[in-house]
Amino acid sequence: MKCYIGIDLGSTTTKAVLMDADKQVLGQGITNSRSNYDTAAAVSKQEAIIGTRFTLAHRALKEHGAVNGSTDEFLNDLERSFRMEQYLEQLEDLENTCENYVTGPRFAGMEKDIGTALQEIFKQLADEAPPMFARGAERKSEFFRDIAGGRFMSIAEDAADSSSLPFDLLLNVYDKSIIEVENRPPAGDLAGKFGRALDHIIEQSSEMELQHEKIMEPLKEAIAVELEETYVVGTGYGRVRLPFPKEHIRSEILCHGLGAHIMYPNTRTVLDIGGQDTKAIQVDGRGIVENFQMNDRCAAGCGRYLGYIADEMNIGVHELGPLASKSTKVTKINSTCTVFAGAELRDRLALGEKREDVLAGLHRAIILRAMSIISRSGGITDQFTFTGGVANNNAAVKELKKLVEENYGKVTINIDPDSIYTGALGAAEFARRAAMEGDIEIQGEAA
Amino acid sequence: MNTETKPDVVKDASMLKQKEMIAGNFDKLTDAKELGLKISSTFVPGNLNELLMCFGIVNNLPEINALNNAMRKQSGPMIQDAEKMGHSEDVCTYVKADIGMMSRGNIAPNGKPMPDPDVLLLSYTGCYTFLKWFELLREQYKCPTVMLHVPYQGDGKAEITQNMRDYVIKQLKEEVIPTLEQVSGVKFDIDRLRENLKNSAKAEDDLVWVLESAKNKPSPIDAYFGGVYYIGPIFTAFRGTEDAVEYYRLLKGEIAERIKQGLGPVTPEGEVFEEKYRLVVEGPPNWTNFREFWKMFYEDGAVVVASTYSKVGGVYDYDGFRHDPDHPLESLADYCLGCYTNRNLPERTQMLVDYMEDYQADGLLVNSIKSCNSFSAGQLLMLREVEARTGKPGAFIETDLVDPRYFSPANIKNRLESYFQMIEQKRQSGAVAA
Amino acid sequence: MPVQEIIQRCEELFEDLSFSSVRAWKEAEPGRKVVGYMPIYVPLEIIHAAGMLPLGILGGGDALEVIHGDAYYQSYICRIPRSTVELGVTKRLDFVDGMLFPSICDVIRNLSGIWKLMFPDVYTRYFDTPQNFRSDIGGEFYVNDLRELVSGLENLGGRKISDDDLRASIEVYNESRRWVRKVYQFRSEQPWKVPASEVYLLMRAGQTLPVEDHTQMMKDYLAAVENEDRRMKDNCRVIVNGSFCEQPPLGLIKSIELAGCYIVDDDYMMINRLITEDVESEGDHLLNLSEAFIKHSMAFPSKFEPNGEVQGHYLADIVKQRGAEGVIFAAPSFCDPALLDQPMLANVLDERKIPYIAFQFAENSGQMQPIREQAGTFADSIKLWSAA
Amino acid sequence: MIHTIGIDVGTGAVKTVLFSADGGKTDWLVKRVERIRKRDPYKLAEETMNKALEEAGLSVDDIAYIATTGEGESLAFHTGHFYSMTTHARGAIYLDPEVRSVLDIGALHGRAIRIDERGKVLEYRMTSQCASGTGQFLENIARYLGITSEEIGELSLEADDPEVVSSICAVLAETDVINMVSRSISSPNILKGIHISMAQRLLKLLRATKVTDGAVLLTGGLALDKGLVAAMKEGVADPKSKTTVEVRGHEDSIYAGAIGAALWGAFRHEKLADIAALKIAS
Ligand SMILES: Nc1ncnc2c1ncn2[C@@H]1O[C@H](COP(=O)(O)OP(=O)(O)O)[C@@H](O)[C@H]1O
Ligand SMILES: Nc1ncnc2c1ncn2[C@@H]1O[C@H](COP(=O)(O)OP(=O)(O)O)[C@@H](O)[C@H]1O
Ligand code: SF4
Ligand code: SF4
Ligand code: SF4
Repeated sequence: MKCYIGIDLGSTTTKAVLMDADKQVLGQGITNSRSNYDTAAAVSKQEAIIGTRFTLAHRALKEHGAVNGSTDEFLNDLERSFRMEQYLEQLEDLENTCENYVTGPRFAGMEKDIGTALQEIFKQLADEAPPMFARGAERKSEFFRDIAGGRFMSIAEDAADSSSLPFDLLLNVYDKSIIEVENRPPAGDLAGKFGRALDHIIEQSSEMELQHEKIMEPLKEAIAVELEETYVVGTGYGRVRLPFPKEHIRSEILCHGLGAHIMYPNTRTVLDIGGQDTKAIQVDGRGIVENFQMNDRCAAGCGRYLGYIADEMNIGVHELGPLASKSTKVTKINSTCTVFAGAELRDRLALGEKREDVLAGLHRAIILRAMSIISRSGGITDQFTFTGGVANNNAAVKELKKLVEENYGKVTINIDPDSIYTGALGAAEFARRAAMEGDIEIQGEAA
Repeated sequence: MNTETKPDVVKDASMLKQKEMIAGNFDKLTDAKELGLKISSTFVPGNLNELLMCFGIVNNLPEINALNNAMRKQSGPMIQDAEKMGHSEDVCTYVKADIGMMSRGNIAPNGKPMPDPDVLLLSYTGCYTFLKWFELLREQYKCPTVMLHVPYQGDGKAEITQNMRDYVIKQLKEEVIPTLEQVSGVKFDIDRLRENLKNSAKAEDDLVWVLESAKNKPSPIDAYFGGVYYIGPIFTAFRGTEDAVEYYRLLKGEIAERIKQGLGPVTPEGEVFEEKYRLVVEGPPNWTNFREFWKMFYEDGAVVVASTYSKVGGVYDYDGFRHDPDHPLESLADYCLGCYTNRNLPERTQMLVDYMEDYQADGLLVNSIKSCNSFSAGQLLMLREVEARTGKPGAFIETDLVDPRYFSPANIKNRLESYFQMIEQKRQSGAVAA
Repeated sequence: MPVQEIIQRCEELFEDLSFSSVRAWKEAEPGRKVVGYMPIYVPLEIIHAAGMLPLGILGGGDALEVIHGDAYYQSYICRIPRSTVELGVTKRLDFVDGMLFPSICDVIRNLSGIWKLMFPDVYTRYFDTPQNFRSDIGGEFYVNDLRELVSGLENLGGRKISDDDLRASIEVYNESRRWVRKVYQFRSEQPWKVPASEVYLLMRAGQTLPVEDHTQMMKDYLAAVENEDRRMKDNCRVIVNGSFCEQPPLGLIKSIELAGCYIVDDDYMMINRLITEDVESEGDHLLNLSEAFIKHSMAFPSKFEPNGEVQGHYLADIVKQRGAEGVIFAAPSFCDPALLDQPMLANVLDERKIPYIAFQFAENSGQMQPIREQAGTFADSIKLWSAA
Repeated sequence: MIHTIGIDVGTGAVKTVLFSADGGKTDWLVKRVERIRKRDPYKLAEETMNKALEEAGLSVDDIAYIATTGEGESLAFHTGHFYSMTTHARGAIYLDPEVRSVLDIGALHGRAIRIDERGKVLEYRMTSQCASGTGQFLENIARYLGITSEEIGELSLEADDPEVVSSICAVLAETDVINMVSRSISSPNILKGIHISMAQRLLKLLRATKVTDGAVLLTGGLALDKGLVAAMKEGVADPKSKTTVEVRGHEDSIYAGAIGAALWGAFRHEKLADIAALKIAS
């Protein structure tokens, strides 16, 4: 089948959206941007394809009435199981890579101890995987780097303490290996992983076994559908580095505008807070950009800011919002320099302010900056759509809603759970249109 | 204005002429002591070249030196020198480039040291920084300094009051002219001034014709990047000279020829490109990356059809002002009072709106200059107003005049591209809708 | 009245971003008008003579969250115009009938145009002061300029401003300036009794209170403070320079003192004392006001210094006069007048071997640590080494 | 004989030294540095002090003056506080009496200080509120590249074709670095590039304090970074830098602030004693 793919190579995350000829989104994929942009694009695309396979599987199963009405649950299980397979695969890769780095003068005499420590750490990491991917479990992040990294750090710290090995060395081995692992193109063999994941579920549930045949058929079909990459459009911060010809690249502003328009056709103002930039876009009734503003040169108050804060507190970015929401008295924060974020937090805590209040203040500071950029672009008109990674953060959303109402009265505020994909969605639609136009031309010639 | 960045593919007679004029002037400046000439430093806006010529004083414009140095990629270290001497990072980089140049021996583009000025003619017109700049220079050169305070046209009216005019004329009569007489030892001769003003008016007529040629489609000139060259002689040490008259005569002929042939603007790469977007630009250009910046426009088919920067040293097209031999001092006063940055924001805004309409532009681009509060403070509102009044999209970019640290090519390109794509997309769907 | 009470009143005025006291003044009688002005100088006497209340607008301080103001200003422009616009956009100044923008720099100058575009119904005037200091040239221009202001305010107020009105107003302001000078004098004599933050708040109150009330307040304060039991600390004596327009957060002023520096003179709100001598109250009043500005106004960066010989001397002179041990240049970021002036002032300080430090602030600066650090080091070095 | 302690509470590390002073003679008994790494700096300061006392076999009561510097203003147990530049200047003269200026480069700040032969601060400049080009930034990049902070220096020395980071902003510069990695620029060249731009900034700070010759001592954590030291030296060697300063490091540079605090503490202790004596006499 014909597929149109949009890839949004952001400064922190890379997103892909796969769309069919009917403008239906079939799959979305996300990964963290890394130094190898091709890999980032490839991974996000592969993730989108996996998503597409799930969508197709979903359709097929529904059609066949295969899992007695609990199709969603089954597919969820399957997906989690699939993710775990992926995770374990990467973990193994990481372990092997780590081992190779335990050489050189700094490790002299400690190779063996460190090797043993690493084995211990990885064993523990692998053991922790099943509960992490169990039903209802929350993961710190979707990305391997974050999940594995966070756990590695704390396990390694304990390991270092108990074995009196220098923690810095363990950390260093990890740092070296993670970039390498991340930048290795993902292993293929999707069908194999699907198979193993399925086996896994079946192991756990006897009921499933009974339906094995009925499930396998449609699944196989779904996996076998040929997905033709008809047209790919790249956008985002790193778009110029994508290995695409110029006509396959679109400005991220236009893509965000269009993407938001597709999600909410009545959108007139779009705010996107990404890792390093904050943009405010005004679009007309057709999704065409009329005006935009963004920060430049200074990344103060963008998504990365939250990243620094999360690092400082040793928690995941998605845990920040809920913590901040507990605040009753928002601390006033003036400097939003991203790099100073940690220092500011420490300062405030040292002054005896409560963690949640400071966090709430930091969120407010980000949103205040965004409000300025919005105002610069021409203010808010109905409807207003908030996109980008930070839209996933409920504390930020709360502050935003408050400030929007204070300054622009009651307007409809749209936040899609998939809002991080807005840019990629717009790009996919550009891809679809470009291909269609091409089709029209070809038809025209033929006629 | 500058010899090095001159388009090198096509060498029109006017270009050669200008090159020769500039070189001649630098030689005159650096050899002034031998030639027995006196030098005055003064600014582009409110520059009284015709008057200075009456005393045989040569005109040295520190702004022009700064931009020349920027185009030759020398301004960066000069600015840093000045910062090392205690000047803040935050202030206008023209001043710092000038002070840095001084600390490096004041070498003119012809490679010879520029002698110290004999007088500082502080025409305080449209920019606060001028005041401090010459106080700083005075500290250095310890030479006579004469202040000509040109009051700002502050009140939203496009009008010069009699009080303002009288004040300027009185200063000319009782402060400026006596000082120049004293410095030069030459007695003031009003008839000489009238002669010079006559030349000015002639050249101004032709300049206006050239600027207005951009109303053609395609426009034969780029009124911003190219405009910088066209305004050079009028804005600097040549207004009032025969040379300037001749230069504009040649230029006019060449452009008339381009119009006849349906040609677009001359670019540094010479080739003629298809005019896709017609823009009005507000704000000075960036000098450190002038060519790179220009290229971002012509590569995508964007032509600037009108710019306000080409009015900093005098507005001749908008309300038809000309230097007037019959009212010499009055017209000098009105000239100073009417310079672009001496006009209030409502008036500047209206001017942009009119340009947008008169030149059938697709949009307004603001190049906001970090250095220049005179230009920049208020541009965001101007942009909004112009968008609202014309219904055309605007865009905003930020650079600096002569500080290379503030030119971020990727950023600017990103914005320009998005802007052009936006105009394009609007136009297409507009066509569909229509 | 005890000091605490006076200062508390000042603090309330200072923190009130919707200017309720001024609103109350206006509502107290029908037809009352309020005229706002920006730093540094406008002839308050004329506003007063028109029966209007002058309101000093010094930005929004660190308590105002600026949302729309940034939409009007690039990042490299100081903060006061954006917070002032914010005050306007958020209708906090909707009761102000006129606005005067003096000629202090291009930012304030252009703000006058912004105001015109944004609030076309407000009487908005760019107010020019001469840079030529000859009575027959600059003076004459200024008299005419003042005349235009008079007729503008007459139109706004719907009544003539008489000679008697002007004379009375000149006298009221002469008295005000005398008391301002007394407060400054007293502080430089016994800085431990009069913390800089209190003087600041007291002067700041003068930007919102009717001048007569403010003069009374200064009298009360001086009387009260004499009786305060405040002990002298081992601090050094400094002069703060560069904050004549955008104001530092109060915390910054306190931080300087906390770090061991007594501020014995400053250039906050210079409008209170820009005219250094009583204005002649007999004769042609506009001429008198003009002459006072031309002949008896303090030097400040936006004023041209015709005499190159004394360029930059004024600060060193104040240091001497106040017996200060050093200077703290505290200028707002991106403030051209202050920052361009500073090297010239510093040269003179160097010549006269007066130590100084310099840092920049914004009205909403939050981190005081670097300020304390610098002021502290400065104080350390004056204290540890002054005897050596 | 008296004992004094100097504690420098930084943003990256807490440094503690213990001195004994006897008339004009001072002896350095203990030095300790603890990276803060997400711990409470004040608690850490107290712990480190106790460890130092233990090491010297002394108790708190044996200490005549506990002096803090850095962010130790609000520590409860100190006798007095001195501001960082005062202490770094004094510490620098102690470590190397020939130097006439100090560059203190810590986790989040850089300071250039011009001093005289007695350690008096004559002029200084600090980096602004923007975190570009600080130790923290370098540390982040290093971690990204998989390098420990101790390795940075050595690696940077191996650079053959350094790539200079263009962004002013530390965050955007991180992306620049990621870009570089994607263009297969080697870690040494990246690190050296950062060192070069840091060195330029620092030299600029130094020049802004009107220091163009004489010896300058690097203090603070980054003084230990050989790569930065090398880049500084090269920066000076470049005739365009217009400085002929001699860049010096010292193995104990990181303690400069703490040393200065301890010495000033001793000085104040005597002063206070004098004052007390005066009071009693009068
Ligand atoms: N679940 C989440 N909760 C809170 N913040 C999030 C979440 N997911 C992403 N973010 C924030 O979003 C930012 C990335 O946003 P994104 O739009 O992907 O940026 P970019 O396009 O620049 O890569 C991260 O810096 C992070 O702070
Ligand atoms: N051996 C080392 N090599 C390079 N950098 C180091 C070393 N040790 C510490 N650092 C750096 O020094 C910084 C801490 O310096 P320090 O002067 O203690 O700062 P602060 O006073 O702010 O805590 C850290 O950012 C770290 O990167
Ligand atoms: S502020 Fe603007 S007008 Fe004034 S000198 Fe600088 S660049 Fe020129
Ligand atoms: S702070 Fe300085 S630059 Fe800003 S408006 Fe005031 S005088 Fe002008
Ligand atoms: S303030 Fe912070 S976020 Fe902004 S440029 Fe500086 S380092 Fe970057």
